[in-house]
Amino acid sequence: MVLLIQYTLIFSAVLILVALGGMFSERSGIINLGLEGIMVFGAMAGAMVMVLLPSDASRFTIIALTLLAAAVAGMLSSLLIAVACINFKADQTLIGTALNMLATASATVIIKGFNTARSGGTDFSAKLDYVRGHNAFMFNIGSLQLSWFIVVAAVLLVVAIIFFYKTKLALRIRACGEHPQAADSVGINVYAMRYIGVLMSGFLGGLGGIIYIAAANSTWHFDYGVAGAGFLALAVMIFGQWKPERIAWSAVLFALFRSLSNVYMGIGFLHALPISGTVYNMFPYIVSLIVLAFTSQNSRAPKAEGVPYDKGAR
Amino acid sequence: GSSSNDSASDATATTEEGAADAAASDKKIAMITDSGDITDMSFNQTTYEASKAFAEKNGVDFQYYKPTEDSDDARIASFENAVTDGYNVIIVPGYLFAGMIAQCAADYPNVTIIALDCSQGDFEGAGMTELPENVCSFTYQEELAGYMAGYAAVKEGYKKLGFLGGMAVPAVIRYGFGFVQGCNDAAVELGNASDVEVNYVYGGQFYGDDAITAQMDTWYSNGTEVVFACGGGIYTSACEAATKVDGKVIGVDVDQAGTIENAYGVEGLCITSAMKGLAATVDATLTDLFAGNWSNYAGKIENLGIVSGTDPSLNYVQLPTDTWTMTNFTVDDYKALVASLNDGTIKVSNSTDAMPSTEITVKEFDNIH
Amino acid sequence: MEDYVIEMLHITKEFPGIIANDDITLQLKRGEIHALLGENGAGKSTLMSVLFGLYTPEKGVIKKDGKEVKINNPNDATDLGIGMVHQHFMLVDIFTVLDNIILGSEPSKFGFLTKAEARKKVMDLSNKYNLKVDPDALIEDITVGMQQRVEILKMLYRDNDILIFDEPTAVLTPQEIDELMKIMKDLAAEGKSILFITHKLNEIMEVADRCSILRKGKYIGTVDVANTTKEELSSMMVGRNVKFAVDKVEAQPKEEVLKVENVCVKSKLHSNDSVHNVSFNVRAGEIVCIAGIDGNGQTEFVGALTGLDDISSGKITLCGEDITKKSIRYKNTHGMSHIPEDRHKHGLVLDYSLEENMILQRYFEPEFSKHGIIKKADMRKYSDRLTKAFDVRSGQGAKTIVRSMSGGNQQKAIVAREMDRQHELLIAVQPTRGLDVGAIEYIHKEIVKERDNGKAILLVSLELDEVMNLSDRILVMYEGEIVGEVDPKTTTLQELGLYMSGAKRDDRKEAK
Amino acid sequence: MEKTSFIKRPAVQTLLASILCAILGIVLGYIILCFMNAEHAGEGMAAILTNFFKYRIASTNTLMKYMGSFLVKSVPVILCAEAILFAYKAGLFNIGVAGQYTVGIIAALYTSLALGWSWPLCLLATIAAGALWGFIAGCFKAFFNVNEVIAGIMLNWIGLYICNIILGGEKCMNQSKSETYEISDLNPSGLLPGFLQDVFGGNQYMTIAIPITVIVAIIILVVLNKTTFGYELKATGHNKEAAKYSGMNAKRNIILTLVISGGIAGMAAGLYYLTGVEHFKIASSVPGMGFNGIAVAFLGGLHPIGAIIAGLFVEYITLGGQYLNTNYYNPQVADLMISIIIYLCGFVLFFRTILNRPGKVKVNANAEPDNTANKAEEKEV
Ligand SMILES: Nc1ncnc2c1ncn2[C@@H]1O[C@H](COP(=O)(O)OP(=O)(O)OP(=O)(O)O)[C@@H](O)[C@H]1O
Ligand SMILES: Nc1ncnc2c1ncn2[C@@H]1O[C@H](COP(=O)(O)OP(=O)(O)OP(=O)(O)O)[C@@H](O)[C@H]1O
Ligand SMILES: [Mg+2]
Ligand SMILES: [Mg+2]
Repeated sequence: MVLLIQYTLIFSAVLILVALGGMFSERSGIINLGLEGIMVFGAMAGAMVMVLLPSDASRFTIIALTLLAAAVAGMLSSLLIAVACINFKADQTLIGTALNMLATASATVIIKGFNTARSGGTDFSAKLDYVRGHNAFMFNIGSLQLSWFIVVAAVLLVVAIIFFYKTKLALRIRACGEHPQAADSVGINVYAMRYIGVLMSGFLGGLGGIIYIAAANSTWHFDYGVAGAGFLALAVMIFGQWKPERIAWSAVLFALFRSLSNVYMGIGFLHALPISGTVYNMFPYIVSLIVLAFTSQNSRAPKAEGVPYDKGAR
Repeated sequence: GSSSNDSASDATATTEEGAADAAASDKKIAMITDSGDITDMSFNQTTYEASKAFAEKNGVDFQYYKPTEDSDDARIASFENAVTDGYNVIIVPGYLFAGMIAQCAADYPNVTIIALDCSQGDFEGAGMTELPENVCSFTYQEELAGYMAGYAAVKEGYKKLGFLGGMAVPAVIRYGFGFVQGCNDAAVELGNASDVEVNYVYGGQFYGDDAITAQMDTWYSNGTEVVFACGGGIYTSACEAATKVDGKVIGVDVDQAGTIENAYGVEGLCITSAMKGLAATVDATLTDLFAGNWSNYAGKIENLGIVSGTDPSLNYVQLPTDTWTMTNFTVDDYKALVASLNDGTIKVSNSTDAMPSTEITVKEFDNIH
Repeated sequence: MEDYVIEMLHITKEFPGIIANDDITLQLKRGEIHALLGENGAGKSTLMSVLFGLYTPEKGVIKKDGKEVKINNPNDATDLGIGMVHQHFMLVDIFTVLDNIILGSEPSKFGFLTKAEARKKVMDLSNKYNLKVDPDALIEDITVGMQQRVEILKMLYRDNDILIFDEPTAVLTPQEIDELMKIMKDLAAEGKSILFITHKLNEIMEVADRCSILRKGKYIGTVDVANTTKEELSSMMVGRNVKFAVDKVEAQPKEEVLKVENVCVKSKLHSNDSVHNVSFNVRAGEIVCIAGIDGNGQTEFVGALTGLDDISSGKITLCGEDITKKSIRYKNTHGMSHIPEDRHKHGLVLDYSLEENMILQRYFEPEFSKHGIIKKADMRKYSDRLTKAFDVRSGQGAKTIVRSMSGGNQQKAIVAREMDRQHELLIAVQPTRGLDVGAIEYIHKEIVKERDNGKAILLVSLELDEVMNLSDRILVMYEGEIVGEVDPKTTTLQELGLYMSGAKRDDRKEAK
Repeated sequence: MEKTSFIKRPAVQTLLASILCAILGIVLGYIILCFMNAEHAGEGMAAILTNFFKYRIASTNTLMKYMGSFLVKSVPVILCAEAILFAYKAGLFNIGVAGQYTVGIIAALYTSLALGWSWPLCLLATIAAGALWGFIAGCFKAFFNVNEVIAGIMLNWIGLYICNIILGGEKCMNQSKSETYEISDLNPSGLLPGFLQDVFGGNQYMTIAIPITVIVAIIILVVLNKTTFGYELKATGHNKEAAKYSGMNAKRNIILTLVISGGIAGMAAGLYYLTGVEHFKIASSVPGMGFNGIAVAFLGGLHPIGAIIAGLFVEYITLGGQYLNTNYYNPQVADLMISIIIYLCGFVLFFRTILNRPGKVKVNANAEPDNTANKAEEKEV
């Protein structure tokens, strides 16, 4: 049971952050299919920092620098989306997909180069070990193992909710995702708002990436990318109807069922059921589909998302 | 570097001479990876490192080839690519290469192929009953290594054990079934078979991730004391979970104690490893080949296991004695075990068809992925 | 020297295939209401968009208070005190009224919105100018009239003193138009200068001081409204005289074409029916009009009639056949033509070309397809014939993407298509919304011709002029019910107004 | 290139754009190679570009054999791209192609290995399976308003797990090899008939899959541009409400589009797996084919024929990676190059749009007079 909570927390932290990232981007009008790629970049940078920090680095330093690196890398990679889709009006679907491919391919090449250089040619794997960094994030409450990652995610969720509903900037971002011409006509810089939206998705996606690889693992093979986690986050975002608090609930629901598939054999009665593990694996997806069928009737995407904004012939 | 034109003519040049008495300088070594990369922390990596070390030592050209996908077609493409580049000694690790060998070996009689892990059965499955002269293959009695690891662990006093395989491929299955047999025999000898329990699962991949870690967490938190992590990089998930509750792991293929302890900073995390002598085989075979002794191997499939009852370090399957940490089961006990395995007192089944029947409890889990 | 706040001198703006503004000069005096008149596609909206910084002209200069200024974007325009109510409202649907008004000039503290302050300022303005709005309602839930008030409040909230209204009345009810006229006069009296685009000459005569006329992208002239007549304005605009009254002979109704019995439609917003027990009939050779203030169930009723919305009970008979449960396709092919209220939502596929839109309901007919393959040459021929007959103007002919056409021409394309289709009944909802007088005259003539050809016509209109001029019988709809039937020849606007506001109703239950 | 009128022809532009983006990508790829190992960069680039043509001197037969392999391997990604662009034209983003492809694999291998059907039936089964998966997503969209993207993602995973269960069973999976049996061993009648195998160096995997792919692309081209059905689908894609107004059955069209798109994706799996070139192994993530299909569809300018060219190009570079000397470069560099080229394609599409219609601006909302217009573009989820 403890394990179920633990894994649900980890996985919902990832989904919440990345889905919130997707939400801010889409709310500003840019469909972000590249979340998967952003996660990979964030994860890679964070892991590299954990590997590179001197062994006497304090716990605080490790935590702060890792998170910082992941967030910055996420934002830098999201710039690839921003420049192409905002300035050059590239197709958002294409760019998102390209970013995903680019992320896995370049992470593989970069980490291989990184390892080769560091080991003097004996290690050329696309894998990083960061046990020390991973351990720095962990703490226990009773038998429940928690990590600073989860705390960070929880804090960011609260911040995101307040930001989304209470600030001037968020109001403007949302206007750009619904009706950019209207925003433009009242003097809001649509391009800037969309940049902010996309960069926020980079920030949150990068953090989501490092949590994905480091909250439950202390080794990661970058040639495997993040195995669809970014797309799941996208699904959670739609599930949450582009609203932060709903995204949180959707993420928890999804994470709960997904964790169940990982730890059900530790829960006596579930293990005793004549249901195969693969069926448990399918559960989160089936449950989501069913819930969606009941909740989607009034769901609506930001109206202007996916449409490049062009100020006119200027 | 050589352009493709040169390599093509190189290949023809070698073809004209006899393979057996070719001078060492004419030989160029290549390896082809199977579904994994050369960094899989498993047989691809071991083979790569051993071949490369040999090539460097002897100043021979060496390169590896990675097929674009996991299919015979792609493996054949890599093979022909390597041959066109002028490589005439090709090392291929993994039973998956049986198909490629069946289709290519006869067409390239002057290319020497050293296969690892391809058994008679694999070749027959690919439609080849007899190996041509330019091919040899080595298989290992992983079941013996697994047996020794399981036997040692139970004798050491562990009662709740686990087996975490990578993918359910024959070598992994042999390790696993051997492990179960070893645990069982030791428990029967100790008389505590009813107390001993083995959890048994395949991860479905050769690397760890959070789903596998979660499964390991449930095992360890439910009392599992030691897990035999058997398959490439999958040990990371076992180690991850083990460190949280002071659990232990058993390594595979090579002595992993050092790597694991370094990585996780926990002393004694890896109590032993079920090793097989892949690197030694590669080195020995290449040395013989270059010394002109290919005829020892030509067309043969060698099943490598225990060759010495007295000096375990000569065997192709062993436990590491240099980093021995077990106290109840000592090196001497180990030597005695090897002797009985050698003289046939103990028999270990190498069948991969069904889980061996045991007196201990074996709990099989569904594949994680 | 005149006191001009804004001068637009020699403005030229081109689009592919068309010069939307060709050397146009427009001068706006301080405190005046200056009307801008021109046919559909004459370039009025384009000119105003140039002034508001949405388009950059190829040639020409803009002066504010005699000094040359560069207006590169709406921000620059706002800084110069220029505000605009767009023909196509610039409101965010899912935001509240308040959020829409403050958007872009939000009061805030440390980045957090201070809505209380904003609310006070907005409500003060709302009271001062008598612009009633509910600050917490969502835009998508309020009437068009209220949306218009929101747009005006947006300008006032920003302290703009040059106000551009691009066809603000096209979508308003008569009552709302009166209100707006009054508001505009008040604003002008306060010293604000107003540019006002409309196709309705009455409105120009009522509020404007001066009027500039454009025709096909060219400047024709500016006149003082006090010294001119509607006839003169319209002839300047179209280049000929326009008749305002519809020429028609007495209707000769024949057999019943449409029969509606006790139709009810459930409301999406509240628990009451939005259409309740509506019954009437339309005969061949007559124009029956449903009049009423916007939001009294007309849209829902037409939705139910045409099949766009679900009907909850009742029966609809077309040419003697019960079509209540029939599909839209069936209705389309069995005698029903429909000019929809919302041309962008329903009437057109904006990203299709003009020719493709012309066969929207007919692409599968043998005339346009064979074995499932569209006959492109026939499509082109057909489209060319219709656009010629109905004078639909577009940049690149049949291939023009409809999105780039002016609204008036889009409407004409729909009218052409629906009139030409094989039908017994024509349902025309706001058929002339946003059209210039020339086009209105033409469409009205066509509708009457339809009637005289023995077609049944159901007209749904908010414009009382149109209602009175065109129809042979008027049914008034109020809160989802038909509350009265009047004869346009014997009734007065006042009486109609009483029915429409719910102050008077016939007991029709027994009648018929 | 100089004449405006010439450059304005869409097909010319697409071609120019694609070539430009390929060249840019290759230049960037070269720069990356330089970063990794400057000395051998030229050689590395040459190896990728020369690709299987390295066999041209040794043996034409070998060359043709690898040419054949190249074609065989391009088939699934091209068809996935066709599936995606078909749905995209109808306004649906079928991200579920990955899952439809996966269930196509189930159908191909289960019918051929476990049921022993002959190839026409097996191929039909793959189409049916993909179509069924598309149908489910379509129903969720049409009846419950569930966004097709989310339904697609969920169905991808469900398909994967079902695939693991069914193909992991005794009947299909060779337990001792952890991969499915050879169709040629168990049921040779399940293999697709050969196609010009002699011309292509006796390549046993050259099958009718190649001409079928081309035919499918042409059919899609015709259906989309010439038929009433294509007219309906595109109308629905652009404006669902207008489609409804004009009497088109929006629900039916949504479902039908996804059924067809899914059927094509299923067929992609069938035409690949029924050649015998590939086996299924238990997988822990959804096959990437569907996602690569997205990239190829867009790289090909969302044009059915363009998708063929784009698919061949991507596959060519992918295959090129294996010819790099691994002592200097790791083979994943090719993937990196492809992703860069695809990324650049975003810019090139923009470039082409500029050439096409300099005035296509969204602000022209102003040329449209009523405020309800924006509702026409309303997206529902
Ligand atoms: N963004 C654009 N791209 C291409 N052509 C345009 C664009 N905007 C306007 N036009 C064309 O310019 C001409 C003038 O359009 P404009 O909207 O200014 O007309 P208008 O006078 O406002 O007409 P209406 O009374 O119908 O609103 C029209 O022919 C229109 O098709
Ligand atoms: N992206 C592309 N890559 C390669 N070839 C293309 C591409 N796009 C178009 N073509 C080629 O150019 C031809 C013409 O393309 P175009 O898109 O103009 O045709 P179309 O619009 O389908 O035809 P129509 O206008 O008659 O319906 C196509 O038949 C195809 O052979
Ligand atoms: Mg206008
Ligand atoms: Mg108009």
